[in-house]
Amino acid sequence: MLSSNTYIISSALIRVGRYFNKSYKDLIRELVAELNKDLPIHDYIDYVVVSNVFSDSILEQLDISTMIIQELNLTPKPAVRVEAGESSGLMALKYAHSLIKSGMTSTVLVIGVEKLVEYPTTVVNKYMVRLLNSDVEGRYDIVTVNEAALLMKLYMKKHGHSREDLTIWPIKMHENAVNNPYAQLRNRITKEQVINSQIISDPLRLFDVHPLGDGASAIVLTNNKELMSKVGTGCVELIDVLHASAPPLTHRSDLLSLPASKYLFSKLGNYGVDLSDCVLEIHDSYTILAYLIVEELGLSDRGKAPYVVTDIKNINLSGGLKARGHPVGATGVYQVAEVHRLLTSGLGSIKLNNSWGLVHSMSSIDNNAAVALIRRCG
Amino acid sequence: MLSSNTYIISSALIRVGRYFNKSYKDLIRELVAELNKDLPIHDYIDYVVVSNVFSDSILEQLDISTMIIQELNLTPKPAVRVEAGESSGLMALKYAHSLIKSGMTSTVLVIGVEKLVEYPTTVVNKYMVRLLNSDVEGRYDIVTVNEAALLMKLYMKKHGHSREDLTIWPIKMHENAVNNPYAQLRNRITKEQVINSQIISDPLRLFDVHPLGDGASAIVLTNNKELMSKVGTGCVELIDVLHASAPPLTHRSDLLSLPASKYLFSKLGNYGVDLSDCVLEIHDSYTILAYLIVEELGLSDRGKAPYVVTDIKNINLSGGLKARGHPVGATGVYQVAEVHRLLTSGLGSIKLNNSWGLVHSMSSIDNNAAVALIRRCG
Amino acid sequence: MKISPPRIWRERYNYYMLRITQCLDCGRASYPTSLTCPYCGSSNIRTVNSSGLGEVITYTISYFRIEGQEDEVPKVIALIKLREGAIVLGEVVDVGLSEIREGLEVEAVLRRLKIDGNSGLIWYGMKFRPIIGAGIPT
Amino acid sequence: MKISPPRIWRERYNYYMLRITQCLDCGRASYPTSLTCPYCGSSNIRTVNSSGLGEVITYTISYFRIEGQEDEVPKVIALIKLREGAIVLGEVVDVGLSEIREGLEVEAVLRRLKIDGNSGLIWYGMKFRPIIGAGIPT
Ligand SMILES: [Zn+2]
Ligand SMILES: [Zn+2]
Repeated sequence: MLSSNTYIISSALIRVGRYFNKSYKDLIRELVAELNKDLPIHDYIDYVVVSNVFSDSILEQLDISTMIIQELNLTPKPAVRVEAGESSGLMALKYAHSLIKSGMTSTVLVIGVEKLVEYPTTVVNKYMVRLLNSDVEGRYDIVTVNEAALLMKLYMKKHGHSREDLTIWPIKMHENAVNNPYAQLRNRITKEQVINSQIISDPLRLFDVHPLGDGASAIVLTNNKELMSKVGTGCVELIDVLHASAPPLTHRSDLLSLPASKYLFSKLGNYGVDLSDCVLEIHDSYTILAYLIVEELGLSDRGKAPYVVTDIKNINLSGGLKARGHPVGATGVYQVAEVHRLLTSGLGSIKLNNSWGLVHSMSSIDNNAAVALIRRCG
Repeated sequence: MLSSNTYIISSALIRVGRYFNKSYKDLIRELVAELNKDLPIHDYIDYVVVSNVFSDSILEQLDISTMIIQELNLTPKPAVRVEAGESSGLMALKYAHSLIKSGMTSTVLVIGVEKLVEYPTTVVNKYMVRLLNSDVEGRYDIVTVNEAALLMKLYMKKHGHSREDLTIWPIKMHENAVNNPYAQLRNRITKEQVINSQIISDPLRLFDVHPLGDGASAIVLTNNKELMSKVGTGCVELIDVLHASAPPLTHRSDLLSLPASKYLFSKLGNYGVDLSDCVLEIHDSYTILAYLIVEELGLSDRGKAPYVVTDIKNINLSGGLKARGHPVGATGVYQVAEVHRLLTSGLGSIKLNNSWGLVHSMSSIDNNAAVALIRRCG
Repeated sequence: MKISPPRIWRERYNYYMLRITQCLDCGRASYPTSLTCPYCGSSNIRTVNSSGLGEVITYTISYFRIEGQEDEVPKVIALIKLREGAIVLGEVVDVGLSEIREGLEVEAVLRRLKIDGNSGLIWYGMKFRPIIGAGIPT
Repeated sequence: MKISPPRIWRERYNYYMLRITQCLDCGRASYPTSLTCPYCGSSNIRTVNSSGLGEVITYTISYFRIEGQEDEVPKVIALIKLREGAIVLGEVVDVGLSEIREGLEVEAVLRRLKIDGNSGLIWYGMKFRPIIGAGIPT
């Protein structure tokens, strides 16, 4: 009784945070304990796809997907790791989707896991450089935060925004995160706090930047409808996961465009997605990127995003990367798990009646981007 | 005019070697120049799947698949990296297969690439430790070569083999590699050379160990039959890619078994594979593993593999990991490209009429294993 | 910094003692600790400290050189069966290359594993040494 | 060892000079060098050394701290448009934090990038400094 559709039937999340006393294995054990409450995953999972970015450099662990299988006593089940920078989570979702849609397998567990606070921030920062081109940015230790700062300056100048105008996004994200039990930063902040916070890369300040945190999140995908009655808290349908790349920043004719994201958003019409009937989760790693994404989505005219953000009620209810946090390889899986919860049993106390979910990821300044399209079940 | 089958229609290989004067981008540019001779890949590739293990630690590069897309001017095409230790190459193949079989895409370029000799051997060795469990082996800097040595001793004792008895495999591999233009070590060796070579981990010696080398290899998979007339040197069909995991070495009831590989080999009957009508490429990273794999395949009784190796004519015609070399993340893609060549236009001067190709990979001592099943077209 | 301080701290029991899992269902012991028995899958288990006593199943003398650890070779790496039944991989120290042998009785001992540069953390952990009276001249 | 000797050697032209690609079809210049023009895809290109002269499009003063490079902050990172038309990312040195501005004319200069520990390789590469007479008091 296999469906030709793929469903997300279950999700598990650890609150993003600084878990000095827990290993990546500990975080995953907690996820699995939550999933096992319904039915032991051993009984129904065929394949495990792991999204993780820094296992090699931070955990000194390669083939981490097999280590996870061994830790969970799931042998001989197969597992694989997928990495595409900050879009890794959605790429793992895409791999799982293709395994099911191809008929190769029926039920896949996608785990996103990242341990960052194994080292002090300056050490983790060293590894963050590697998300950019080692022959260009890497050579000078330029990081995404620097490029975001350059774009922020260009944006402010081109559209006449003050630094203060751009505080609306982080304030909104912290407000949203108050209601998300899995968010790293669950405190409200003020305009003054944002503009007086530590300068990271002028004009970009601490409150414009995602926090560093560990995280682990899991979702179960299946085409087995019978499994739904036994596992999970309600289903959503995974319609598709789209993925694209863009030229490097310095080769873009418009430095304030996000070519890969824009390309993907141009495909949404084919799916009949109505953005106003969507739960949206976008990759707001840095404040300026949120505005640019909102504009690429067509939710605002160019340069006007800071004026419309308050009125967009269905965006980053999780708190986004800014306040939920950004455990790099796990983030995409968090976003999808949150949308699953928002459209079914609720994310904490938040629950929505929207028909669609749209999750957006990108790596660095849109070197690559991904979009997952999710639909409420019939 | 899309087929429901998946075909490997084209392949490209760089001779495995020590390319101090070439970057990973240079190696890939050479592959693409070869592929472009038929038709620019830009015109027909939908997706790029990259297999690579050490990009983070050795190249200081994450999201390497996007960097490759940017280098090749293939934007906005999507790309992703897959990593499952030493089985990464076949896992990239599996992803490509599922993308096509699911109908998500039609033509996928799989690139396996690994740059190892960017650093002296002792530095690379440090990163090799990470292929094993960082909480077990990693803690003591135990590497796969040590575990292979332990198994070699157990095997010699249990089955009464002398050290000399076990030289037959590396001698055969070097003999085979003479005819493979892409092999790293293309010299014949003698029994005396093997048993007098440098001790790496007693009783395992230098000639029992794969060499360190850089490598890059590519294959094109498609379900578009029309493309075959325009690209490549003949097609083979990719039937399936199987994947499994095993418990850690210390938890195995029989230390000389390879549980993941054994599990996969037990599935071959379902596909009607006739091993005697196969081109076989197995993961002989260390001499002892070749014998154990031959036994798990049922080509020899337990403990007798050293006696039958000479008579097996269809195994590792490439020279295997021992002599073709083992550019870790690229190896599986080499194996598949070699089988493609062997069954179509020929690998150098070697060409076979066998109906099947079977490619086997594993990571460390069978922590995970993968098998690709390939069939001659029509 | 190459050694993670939180990791060393949080794994202190696993590093400074040989903690094993004993299955109350199938009776088998395993290392390292886990939440379920790797043999039968049971979660009816307990975590105990091993006696640290065991016997060499087989061993290898390793000359594999790793940056920063070049002085450590040759080193003896062994598969060891603990008295509790668990099989572990470990390094045998305080033993001559001609003295190591299958069946050698060993005991766990705390030794230095790695140093993080000139001023960084020192990482300690369990290695094995011959039990006095295990047939090695002292 | 954290800096790859073969890499530094093989990339010496790219590190010690600003090598750019000029497209003979669409006329645009790009950095770093590539086999085809990133704008029009043409392989009708040539690789030339940039004059190293350019102008700051925009800049940021970075306080982002990286292990081993803590002394480097604050540093000025800029998008620079070279005279040949290519846009590059780079660090501007020999400039006060109050002197850096959009439109500042700069020239490429060889500077130290990184050092590999106390005894390792030193990695040099191109940075930018204000051209004398570019409106900064000397
Ligand atoms: Zn048990
Ligand atoms: Zn051009």
